[in-house]
Amino acid sequence: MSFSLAVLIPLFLVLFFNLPFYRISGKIAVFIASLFCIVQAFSFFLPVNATCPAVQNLVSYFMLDFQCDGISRLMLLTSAIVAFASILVLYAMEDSDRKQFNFVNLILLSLAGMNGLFFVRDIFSVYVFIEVIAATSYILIAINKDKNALEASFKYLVMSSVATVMMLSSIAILFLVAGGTDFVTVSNMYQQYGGNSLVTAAVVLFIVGLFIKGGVMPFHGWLPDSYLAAPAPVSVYLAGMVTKTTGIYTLIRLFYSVFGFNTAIQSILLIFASISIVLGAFAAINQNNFKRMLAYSSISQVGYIVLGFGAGTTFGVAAAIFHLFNHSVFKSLLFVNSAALEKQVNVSDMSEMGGLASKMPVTSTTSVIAFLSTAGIPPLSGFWSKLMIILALWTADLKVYAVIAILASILTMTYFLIMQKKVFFGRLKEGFENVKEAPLAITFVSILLCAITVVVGLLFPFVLNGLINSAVSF
Amino acid sequence: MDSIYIHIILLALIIISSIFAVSYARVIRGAIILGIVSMLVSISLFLLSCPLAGIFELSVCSGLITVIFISVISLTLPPDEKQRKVNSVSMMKKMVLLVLLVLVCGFSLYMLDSKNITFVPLMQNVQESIDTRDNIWNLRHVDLIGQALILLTGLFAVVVLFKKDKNKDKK
Amino acid sequence: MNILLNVFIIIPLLAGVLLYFLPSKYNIVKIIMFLAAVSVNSFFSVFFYGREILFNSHLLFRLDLYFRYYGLNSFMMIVLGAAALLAAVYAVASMKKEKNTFMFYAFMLLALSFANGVLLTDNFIVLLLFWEALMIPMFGMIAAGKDKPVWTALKTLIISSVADLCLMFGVMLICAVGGSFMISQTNVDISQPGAVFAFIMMFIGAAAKAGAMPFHSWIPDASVKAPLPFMVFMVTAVEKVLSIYLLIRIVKDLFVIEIGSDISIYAMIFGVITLLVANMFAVYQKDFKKMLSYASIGQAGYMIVAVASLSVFGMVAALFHMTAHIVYKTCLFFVAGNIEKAEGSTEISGVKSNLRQTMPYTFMSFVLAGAAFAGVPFFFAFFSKEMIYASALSVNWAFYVCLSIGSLLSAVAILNWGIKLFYSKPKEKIIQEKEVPVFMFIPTIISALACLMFGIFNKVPHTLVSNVIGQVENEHSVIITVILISVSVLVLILAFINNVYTCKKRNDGLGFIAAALDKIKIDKLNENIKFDPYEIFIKAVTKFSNAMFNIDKGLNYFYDVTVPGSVNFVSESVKKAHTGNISVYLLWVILGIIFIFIIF
Amino acid sequence: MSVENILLFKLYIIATPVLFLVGIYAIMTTRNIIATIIGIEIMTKGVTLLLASCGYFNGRPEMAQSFIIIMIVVEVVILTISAGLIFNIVKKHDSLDTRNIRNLKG
Repeated sequence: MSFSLAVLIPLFLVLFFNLPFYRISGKIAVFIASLFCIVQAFSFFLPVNATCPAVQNLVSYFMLDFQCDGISRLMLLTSAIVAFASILVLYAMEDSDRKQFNFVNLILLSLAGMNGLFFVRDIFSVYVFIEVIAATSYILIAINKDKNALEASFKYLVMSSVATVMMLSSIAILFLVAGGTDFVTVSNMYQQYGGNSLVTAAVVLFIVGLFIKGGVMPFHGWLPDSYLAAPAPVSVYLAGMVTKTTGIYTLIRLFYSVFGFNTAIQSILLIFASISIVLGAFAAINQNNFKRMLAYSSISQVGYIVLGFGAGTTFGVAAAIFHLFNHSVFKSLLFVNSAALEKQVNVSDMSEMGGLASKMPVTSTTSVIAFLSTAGIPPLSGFWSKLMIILALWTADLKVYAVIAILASILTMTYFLIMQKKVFFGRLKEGFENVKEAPLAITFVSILLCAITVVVGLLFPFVLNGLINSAVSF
Repeated sequence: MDSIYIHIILLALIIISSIFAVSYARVIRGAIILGIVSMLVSISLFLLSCPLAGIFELSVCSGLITVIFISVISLTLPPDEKQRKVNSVSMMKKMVLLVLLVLVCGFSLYMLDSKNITFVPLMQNVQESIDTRDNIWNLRHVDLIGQALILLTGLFAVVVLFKKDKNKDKK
Repeated sequence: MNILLNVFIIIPLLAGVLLYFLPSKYNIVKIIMFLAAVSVNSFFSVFFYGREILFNSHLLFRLDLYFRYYGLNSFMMIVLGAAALLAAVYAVASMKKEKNTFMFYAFMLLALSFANGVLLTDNFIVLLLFWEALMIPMFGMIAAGKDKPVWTALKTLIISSVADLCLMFGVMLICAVGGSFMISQTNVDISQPGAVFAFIMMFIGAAAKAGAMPFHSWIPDASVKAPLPFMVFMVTAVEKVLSIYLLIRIVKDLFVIEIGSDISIYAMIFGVITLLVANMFAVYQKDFKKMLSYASIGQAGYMIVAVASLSVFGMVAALFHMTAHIVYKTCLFFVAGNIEKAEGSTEISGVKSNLRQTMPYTFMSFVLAGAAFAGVPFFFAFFSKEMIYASALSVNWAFYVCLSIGSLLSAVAILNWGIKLFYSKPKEKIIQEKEVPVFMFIPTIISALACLMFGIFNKVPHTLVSNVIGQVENEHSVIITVILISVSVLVLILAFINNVYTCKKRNDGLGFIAAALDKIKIDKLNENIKFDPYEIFIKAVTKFSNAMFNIDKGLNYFYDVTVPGSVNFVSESVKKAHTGNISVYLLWVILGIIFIFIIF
Repeated sequence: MSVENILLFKLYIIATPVLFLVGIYAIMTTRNIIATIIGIEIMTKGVTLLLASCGYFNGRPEMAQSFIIIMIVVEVVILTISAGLIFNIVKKHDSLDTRNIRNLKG
């Protein structure tokens, strides 16, 4: 799936949807968009450069076919899965046709931005595509225009514009010193002038900007509010993909292919990662709002990814990528379940819910599997990626951080067990007698995502050399 | 060509006017001063031999953005007297801000010199000057697509945010 | 022929087990079987006398017990067999009516078989096996007492297990130093590194079995509560035989120690302390049986002193004294049993009728045994005591003085009890007491006569013992023997005067001896529990367990309260930190940047 | 590079953080939502200046120009979105005060 296909097709789709004289209905738009996601997902399994010649010359003008390496292909797959999940949840949750239509267009635009980000080879274009994704997610959060959503979106906007300013200034300094902005020139320059304090200041600013976008602990102010206030399908999409791509993927892409690793930057990554793991887990324990608790848990899991990546070795990068993939899958699964709860019980405060396992069997089982894999219980995929992260840290003899990672998974287990007890097990609250299982679309998505976690967990050896070796050969 | 003083003056002007833009109680005055700041920036752009960027800055930033600001302010009802008094930041505090900023400038200047940052030898071999226009079109295809995407999102933003909900939903 | 050696262990074991499990309607059969087993055992011990056999039998559950039958343990087994026979006859007669008599018989047989096992074996581990196994019948026999005195049994068990622990430790060390597990092959020189410690440990273990000082406190309790045959068979016969046998083996072939070395001095001091303290307590006892038990502890002290003198002469003296002690102690216990049967209790105040007239034969046997016990010449123990005095004198005169004081005290005690029991004026009117039943009476008379016979013809036991241990010509010059004899006679006369003198002044017949002892306030020391090592041990254990319980409570508190509390506190504070307004979040961003620059 | 060029360069390098600080200060202390937007605008002004100076000093002004043009386009869109958000916030709370966008706590 070349660059042009991945980005241009959604762009043309959006244009097609909004043709002036013929306005397509929401349902069909949703169907086409989900079709595109499936195509993109399966494109992962196609060989890299199988593009049919017909399309080739049509878009040859824009043919900027970069040889996309493994990491981007893996990210394509994850973004397709999460987008598909959010579109289906949208189909189940939203009923007004106009809103559905707007929603699908914005999702497609954001998907186009994301695919662009995965293929781009130039730090300025990285900025541009990050802005595209950010802009779309501002609107997506505020699509329902209720009080909380507006507030959350505004906070996200202010915080990420601060981040953008930082990133831009660092790009400017890098451009000043390197003379050009594509990865190759910048990496040559970095080899040569790495030591210069101005250049390191620029790199640090870039890292801080990405931390703000990615929601690493001290810079995460906006994340819990926006996950909480966003409408259900948006929170699935946001938690699943946006923070990870804009924040963590760009960090990995830059440090993997542009700047190498030196101990100073590595120590920053490790320190902030462990802070966010521990404090994120602690914050999640006493939450009584289901989505906010999930937000804090995703902050701590992002910390795990950065920790894995901070180990510095290629094995560490592979572990980080694998955990990123796993986390997107089971976090969006958890948010899909929260969406189901919201639709059926429309109460998001955990203390009011209780004993829903009897009424909503599928949702409760899938959420059990999801949080087991988050906590890292053996047969499931989360365990393997956490194991790889800890191994990477151990081999890079950063033993202290490995120990922190292991202990924190106990905290993860605590807050998920608390959630499970409050929401699903225990006595059925009086108001929920006639609660039915979530609609088919949502249950189908949760089953699909749960199947992915279990399959990836069980077939780990194949997954290891198939999926991850292609991304990062270690 | 032109001596260094013009730059220094312009920079000083920009910084001072931006401080004023921030600290005015009545936002309308702030918006106007912001327009002035963007004009000053476009002048300095001209000086730094980026004419096209200057034009863009002048027309879009000082023009369009100020217009948007004014429209937003007029759309929302102006804060009444009592509220203005409440959030009017006294001039004195602004002065404190100014002094603070000057201090920060001095400190950072000093820091830059003292740490004798080994200045990166600026690229001497000046490439043959490609004209910006074909530069954008030939070299920056990718960014153009990015721009297209962002413009579409802007379009949808306006559609979603500014359109009145016909059917006032129950919330 | 060698297979027959297993008889000593298998027959009593089988009989005991059968006896216990046979239903109660075959009582008579059971009694006959009991007596038969004991008599077979003593017959074989005589039958085998004089043979030298080395034999490894796999009979008992494929366990290879290395038997070594030679002079020393043959003599020991004969003595043991005889004592067992007497005790069995007496037991059958006296315990007919009590509830768990057959349990008692079974345990008695078990004890006999295990004791034989200890004597026969040549392997340290098997020795320890039987030595420890003895505790089961001991516990059983005490518990079979009238009102099931389980606490006394438990006390016995704890004390003897502590003693056996020392023995085990000693055995472990000696095997390590000596290099082999066979008793006959180990011959460790005391100068080797671990040897001294091993010697001390084994010496304590063996001496404790006989009731040496710190481990003695269970014997007086048991004497009151346990059935009488237990005291006769177990305490006087088995315990003394086994401990003296082991002591002699330690001193003779396990360790090579020169005569005058300081270790033997310490051992002898150890023996003397036991001797003096036990005899002092004996003087003050209110119960006849308690007095007898303290006296037997005192006699154990004598034997320990004799063995500790390390000379062959001393060993012969110890063995000779042991046999004498068994005979007259059995007879005294039988007398106590008869009185208890007749009077109901052997308390000093409980004696109602004038026993001289009512129980003439018991009185006569008491006189014979008492004389032997006190060391009157021409009685059994006199000759052995003289030998012990000689061996003690050969080492150091101070020991001889202590020994004589000890015998003075014991003489006083026995005379005092003699007067109280048989010559005191009855308070109530005379109740016609008929003599005890015949079967109980026969063993007392036999043992009393034995005291007399062996006393007169003391050459017979002397030759028996010396050819077992090793010929020793009496190198002590005539003068010394004359002095020894005169001193002991003097001691007896002194005791007699004391008793006669006090008859008028104090009615308890202790006279100036009592006055001397009062100054040291011995009786208060003995009566209160505080002094008893067992009580101290138990108190320490309870204190320790309380401390542990508190620590555990503290830990629980930590897990249940502090950990969840702190976790909640942290999460609450983190939650509160999110105030929701942008400026706070931006503040964090700036702080983060500053932190990074600090790190850099 | 002439001496005064380096001095000028240093000036521009410092101008951006100063403007950044002014912007941050504005966002943090203001009571009025629209002032936050103005703060953001000032920060972007600072960055444009930095971009232009980098282009000027490393001899590739035309590349800098393209960066600035694209950046302005992006900024405009972000600004319209923020204006729309503010418009709706004010409609909901009908007051420009920043205190009423603080109620998502915990």
